[in-house]
Amino acid sequence: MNVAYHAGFIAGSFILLAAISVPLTRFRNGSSVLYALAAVVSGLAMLSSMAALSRGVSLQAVLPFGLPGTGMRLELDALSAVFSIIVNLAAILASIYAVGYGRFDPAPRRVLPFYCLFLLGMNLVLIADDAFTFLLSWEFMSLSSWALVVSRHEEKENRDAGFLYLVMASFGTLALLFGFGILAGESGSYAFDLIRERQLTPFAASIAFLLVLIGTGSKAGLVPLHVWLPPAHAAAPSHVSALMSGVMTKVAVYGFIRVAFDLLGSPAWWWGTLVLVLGGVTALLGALFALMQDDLKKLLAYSSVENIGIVFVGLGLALAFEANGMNAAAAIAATAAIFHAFNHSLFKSLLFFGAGAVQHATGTRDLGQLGALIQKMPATAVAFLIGSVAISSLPPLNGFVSEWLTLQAILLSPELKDWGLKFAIPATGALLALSAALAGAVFVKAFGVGFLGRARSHAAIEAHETDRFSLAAMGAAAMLCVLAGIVPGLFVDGFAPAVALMTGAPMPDQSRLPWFTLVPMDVNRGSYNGLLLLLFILFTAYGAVIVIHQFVSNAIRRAPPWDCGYPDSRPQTQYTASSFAQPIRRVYGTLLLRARDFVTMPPPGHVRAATFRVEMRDLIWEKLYLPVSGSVLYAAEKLHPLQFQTIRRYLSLVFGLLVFLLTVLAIWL
Amino acid sequence: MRASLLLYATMLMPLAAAALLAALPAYRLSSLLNVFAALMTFAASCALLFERPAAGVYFLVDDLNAVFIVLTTFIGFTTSIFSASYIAHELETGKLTPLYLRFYHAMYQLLMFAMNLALLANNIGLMWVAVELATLTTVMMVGIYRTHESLEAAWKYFILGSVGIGLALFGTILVYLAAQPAVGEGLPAMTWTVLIANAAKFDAPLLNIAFVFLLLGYGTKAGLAPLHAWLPDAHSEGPTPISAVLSGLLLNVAIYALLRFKLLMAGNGEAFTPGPLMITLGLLSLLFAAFMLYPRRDIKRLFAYSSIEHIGIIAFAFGIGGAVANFAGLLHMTMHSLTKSAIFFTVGHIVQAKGTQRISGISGLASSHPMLAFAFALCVFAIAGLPPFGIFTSEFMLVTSTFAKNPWLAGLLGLGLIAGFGALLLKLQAMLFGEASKGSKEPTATLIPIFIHLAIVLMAGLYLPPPVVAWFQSVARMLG
Amino acid sequence: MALTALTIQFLQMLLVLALAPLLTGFVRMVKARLLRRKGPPLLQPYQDLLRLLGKHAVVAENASWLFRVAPYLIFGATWVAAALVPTFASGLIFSWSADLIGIIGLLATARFFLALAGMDVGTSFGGIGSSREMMIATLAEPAMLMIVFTLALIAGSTQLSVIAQVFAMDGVGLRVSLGLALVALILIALAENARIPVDNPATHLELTMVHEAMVLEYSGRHLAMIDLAAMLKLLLYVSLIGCVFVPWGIASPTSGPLGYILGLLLYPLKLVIGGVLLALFETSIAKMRVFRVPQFLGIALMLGFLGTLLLFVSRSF
Amino acid sequence: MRGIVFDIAHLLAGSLVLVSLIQLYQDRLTSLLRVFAIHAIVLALSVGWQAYIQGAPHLFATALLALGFKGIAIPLVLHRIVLRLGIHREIETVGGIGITMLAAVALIALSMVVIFKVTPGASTLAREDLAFALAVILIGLLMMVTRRNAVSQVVGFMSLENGLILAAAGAKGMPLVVEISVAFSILIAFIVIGIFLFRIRERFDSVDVSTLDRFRGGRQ
Repeated sequence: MNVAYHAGFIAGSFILLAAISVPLTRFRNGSSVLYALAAVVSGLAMLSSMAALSRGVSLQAVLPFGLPGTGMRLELDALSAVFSIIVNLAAILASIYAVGYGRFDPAPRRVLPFYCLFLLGMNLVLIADDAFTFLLSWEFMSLSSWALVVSRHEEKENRDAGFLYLVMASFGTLALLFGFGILAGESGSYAFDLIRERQLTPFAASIAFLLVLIGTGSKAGLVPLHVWLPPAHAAAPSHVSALMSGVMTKVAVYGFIRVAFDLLGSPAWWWGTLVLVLGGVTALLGALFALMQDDLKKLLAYSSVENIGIVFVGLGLALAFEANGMNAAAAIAATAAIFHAFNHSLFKSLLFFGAGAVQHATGTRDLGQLGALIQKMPATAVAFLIGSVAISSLPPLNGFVSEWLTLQAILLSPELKDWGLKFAIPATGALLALSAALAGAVFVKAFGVGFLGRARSHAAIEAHETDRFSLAAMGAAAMLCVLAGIVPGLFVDGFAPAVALMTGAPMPDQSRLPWFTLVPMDVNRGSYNGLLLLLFILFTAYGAVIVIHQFVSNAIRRAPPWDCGYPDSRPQTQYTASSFAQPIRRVYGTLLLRARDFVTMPPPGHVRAATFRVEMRDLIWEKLYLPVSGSVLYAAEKLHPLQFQTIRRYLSLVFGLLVFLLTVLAIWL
Repeated sequence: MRASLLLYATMLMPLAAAALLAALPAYRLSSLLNVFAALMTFAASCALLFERPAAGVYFLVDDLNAVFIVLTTFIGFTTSIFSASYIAHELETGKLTPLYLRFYHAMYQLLMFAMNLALLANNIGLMWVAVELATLTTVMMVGIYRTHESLEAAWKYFILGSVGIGLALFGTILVYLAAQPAVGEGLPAMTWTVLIANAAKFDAPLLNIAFVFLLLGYGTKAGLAPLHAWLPDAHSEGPTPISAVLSGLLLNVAIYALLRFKLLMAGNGEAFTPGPLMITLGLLSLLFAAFMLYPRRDIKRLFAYSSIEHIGIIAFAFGIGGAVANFAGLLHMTMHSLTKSAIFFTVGHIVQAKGTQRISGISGLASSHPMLAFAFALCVFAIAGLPPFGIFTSEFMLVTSTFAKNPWLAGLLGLGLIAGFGALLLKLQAMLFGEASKGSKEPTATLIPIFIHLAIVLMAGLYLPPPVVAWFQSVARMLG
Repeated sequence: MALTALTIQFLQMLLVLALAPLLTGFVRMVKARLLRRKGPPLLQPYQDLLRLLGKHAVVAENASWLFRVAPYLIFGATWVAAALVPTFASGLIFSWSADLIGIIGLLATARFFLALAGMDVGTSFGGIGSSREMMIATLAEPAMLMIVFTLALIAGSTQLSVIAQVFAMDGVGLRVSLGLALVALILIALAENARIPVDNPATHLELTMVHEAMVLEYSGRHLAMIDLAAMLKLLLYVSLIGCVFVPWGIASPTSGPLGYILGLLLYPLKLVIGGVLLALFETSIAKMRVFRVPQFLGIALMLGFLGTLLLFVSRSF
Repeated sequence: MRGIVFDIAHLLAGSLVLVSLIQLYQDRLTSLLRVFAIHAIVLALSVGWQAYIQGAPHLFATALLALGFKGIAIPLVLHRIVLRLGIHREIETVGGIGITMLAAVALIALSMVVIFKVTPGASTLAREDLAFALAVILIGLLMMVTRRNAVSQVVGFMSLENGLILAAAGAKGMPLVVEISVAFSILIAFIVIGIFLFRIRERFDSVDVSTLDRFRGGRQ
């Protein structure tokens, strides 16, 4: 099969769907039909990618579109195929979810066409084989997702999010344009094949690498280019948030891998260090910011920042290993990165689905308004719980496996010779562990405040379970999370061709090991078996239940909560989202967030209410973005009076320029 | 013979139509006639592509101007369609009287004539006359509403334009003087084909001085900063179809003239290279306009500044030179013309629908006029260089090739692009979103021309037909 | 061979379950004696557990299913983790299913559910406990991981059995890194097991409590499960310290029956020593404010990090 | 013979620059208009002389146009306008007249330096004549940017244009010179008596450009 068919099918179907979507919304179930069709198209695209991956060939095609002279080049190699599977799998889930969820959309015509185009854009990025097609699809993806972010434009918050998003996306694209400018050279050899053949000087290659890191990092949400991500992801409809957070960031990761590992050739030693440190910082800050959020979707979005950090740590390790010729270790690190990208696409989609269901059921995503949803939305709660466990990197689910692989890769790194790495890697390991622990806290907070406890608002009391399609999508995602956690070997083998393409050597074959054990190098170095752990835990826990209930007691008595003898029936006395975060805020926040608590207590005897206020400052926003936007506006303000000059002044400009040029002529030429 | 007939048709048809329209009192008929004449001119110019007359003493059709003549007549045609439905509304609201409408239509065709003449002229003097004529007709039209603002804009345009004309004339005379010893007196020393062929023999210092004057003269017409001052006001105060033509066509004509003279400079080995000068002015225009976009409060003036920005990019591209950048420059000119005129069409609709040109008075378009909002958003994204539109292609080529050659210049270019994009997006969102402002009249005018332009721009972003590519490439080679 | 290994694995599982309350009881006893009190009998924890198991479970009206499932899950995860730490023999047959990182992960899973359970009823004390527990975890887990790094880099493996063997057989010698790791591990063990000075296992109704606040609403068999899990955890940490830092006497798969018997004899001894040291430490120090805890754990983190860094750096020579 | 022919041409061109300087010196509108008339007459003489020595009779048309239109008609019309508007008293300048004069001298020097780069003998018109024309143009522009009054700006523009005509007429055998001069005359006619002035007078009390400027950017 030719990749042109693959591309043609995807492009044709999604464009067709986008075209019929607007008239289709006139019908009662029009949007459901459309989402179902989108799921089918994504499914076929995934199958096609799987077929290409299993056959182990890379398909190429040159279409007579695109840039004159270069053409639209497409290639579906193992790396593309793996990411195509990640993208389309999440797209299937999101579409199924939206079959149900999309019905409640107040303005489906602002979502549907762009949803199809967004999926198309992401798919095209993955199979682009020349710089033009790549950037065209890349920016198209940004544009279509922008339309989705602002689909609920009545709220100013969403508009602002959309603005920041698209400006940052364009900034990233500009960096990529520069980067590809170096890669393609003056003559404009934009085809990836030609780029691979070009021999860049180390300096040029490093500049290109940095630019591409900025370009793809801004899309992926690497600190400090992440500021757009939380508001944008929170603003979009939930199935789109799931795709943006779960998948679009992976497309960015793909872009980075494609350039850094494939196009640029052998890496310089410090590339890995830089990526590693950035990844570690991103993971830490992402988790910390996530913990400070009271908005469920923003919390999830910041958690995406964290996970992207983990992925980049893996990629940085892989680069460092590769630069030192340790291909086997590089393979482990790269596998960890891809695996984590895959895992994150699953559980982040799942969690956003859950958040969407909650938002629809209660009309809010403010954790302070939720509570006790586990009673009203039991199925959603189970799915959300599984997602929470998975994303907190807890065994035996999938998040732990990729984190574990990353740590295993870190443990191979003392062999590296570079001094920078010797300091950077242990530090990154600590940051990684810190962020994993913080992620645990984040999701105890999200699930504990949102789903447990007592309902904090009327809306939460009135909540109801979501529809079947949404549940099906969440269920499927949850199952996949469990599956990837207990049989990781299968997935690692699946990623092997892509890893081989990145690092020159895949991880050892895992399929022959008993009980689906995961052994990255040698069984004596370290191994992991999620299946057995799950079985053991279930066995012991269930055994305990059986034994106790059988032989001792199974009686239950319901009573009011004890609460150490101070029960208070008002739900307001519960721990809130921000009070949950308070200890951690006090530990880390004072330094990193400049968090300060302000408490005013009325003097004894007064009945005035006490007030409490938390002030947090985003230093990155203040030190990096505000100066930029401020100086742009300052320049604009300073130039503004030029609009109001008299004709004479304008003539003076002309006159001055003329005299200046004549003087130049007189003196120099 | 047929070919030269077509050539004359391209120019005389608008002239004849202008005379007829000046005499015709029935305005409905005259707007139809306007459309018809524009269509016929377009047809004739298309035919010119296939039957190209040999270069004469006065007229010339070659690769370079063939692009522009077709583009000009095409946009002239689509604008006339837009104008037909737009101007009727102006009459209803009493902004124009039938008498002025007659004048307007005549002037419109006269402008078409002038631009075609400027593009087809094989004579630097003739070209100069034509550009002057085009300027004067647009001055008339800018002032047609006779409000304080429009009169002021027209006056400003007129004065600055006249000075520009004067400077261009001096440059033209100097070119003649430089050529005269080499090719003899009289017409040959003003004929493009002769000039280009003998450029090497000309006196270089004289050419240098000439180019400075030409750059300033025609640069004023093109709206390069700091010679741009007339442009924003003229765009914002005149009737919208005229803004479309000004931005889409007249600026191109000026750039075309500059390109011709650049060719001449390139032909002479000793004359200075105009590249750096054009790059400097281009970057200046780009950066200046990009920042000026932020405080804009008038929608038409906003896009006028955007035109300055793009003219800057075009000048930059041609200044960089080389196969890739020249190609990008040509593509950018074409795409900018199509897109910017489409934008002004949409802006015309929006202003009619919302009854104001103030950006703050326009909000919630996406709710009140979804189709219009959609077209508007597409147009703005196209002009901002987002894919899959043609400007993305040209900016892609320009930015990548420049960065490989000269990263600092590309960095400045990128700064201008991103700053301009931010401003446009800010304003776009302000107008599209939020609560719909009052006054949701349905615009009467047709959206078809907008979508025709967008379709072409979209197609160019994805697929440039091989003949067009070959054509652009040969021109790019010609430009060096 | 496989049968022996399987037997040993099961023996180990039962052993830890059986010894866990005893260790807790022993520590309590020693503490009481140090305070010149008589204290409860050594086997009191067993009696407590049995009594709790027999009682009705009183569950708050608004508690969800998670509240009732969590104790068993916590117990299961902790038990599995404890069973994977070599106590008297290192050739555990299932040790490859989770290495040291996996064990930390399992404990984290248990903690996750405990924290959720603390928030389920929606009382203010539950929230306090959960949020503080997670705060402590954010420091303890990275520190623990740093210790793992140190051990794994020295032994060339994250497999606890392998680490124990390497440390027992080869002359690893005295290393600065190991010393740092030991101190860090002890600090973490104190924090993780809710011991003084981080938390007080013997009190309720104290504004600084952490662990007890989370389990305040539990009663009956649920409380028994959670208490047992806590005891297992204490045993786990003591065993861990024992198997890594005093690995002598742990039977390896190659050693004969004699080796196993030796291991079985030495293991309780290690527990006793550990217990006495813990009791001594606890009685000699005061409980600290909750917001001093981060500093306490920060020291552990720094020590662990320093140990790892030293290893990374020394590799180049 | 040839020597005297060219000397006369130089003399006329040089006196045009001189008149330009005198123009710049004027501080009253009426006297400015008078000097401008002289400027146009000198131009007409110069163009006529060129027509004679080049044997190009069509240039006589240009010379007549300059004489009749710019030398007589325009000054008269402007004079009437100035009187009617009552603005004949004085000219508001930017900066002092002395400084302006200094700038004008500098411009003349600049013109000389620039033009002397041109290869001698490259054109039939002597380089000096070209330099004079350039100087007249630059001084015209200078006048436009240093005068606040519309009438004097127009005068500045017209003297700029005179410089152009001088250069064009000096370019031997250049076609379209007459057409160009006619076109310019139309342009000036537009400026002076064209619809704009009428409209401006309809709507504004004076032709001071700054009055126009008051409305600039009203709508941004």
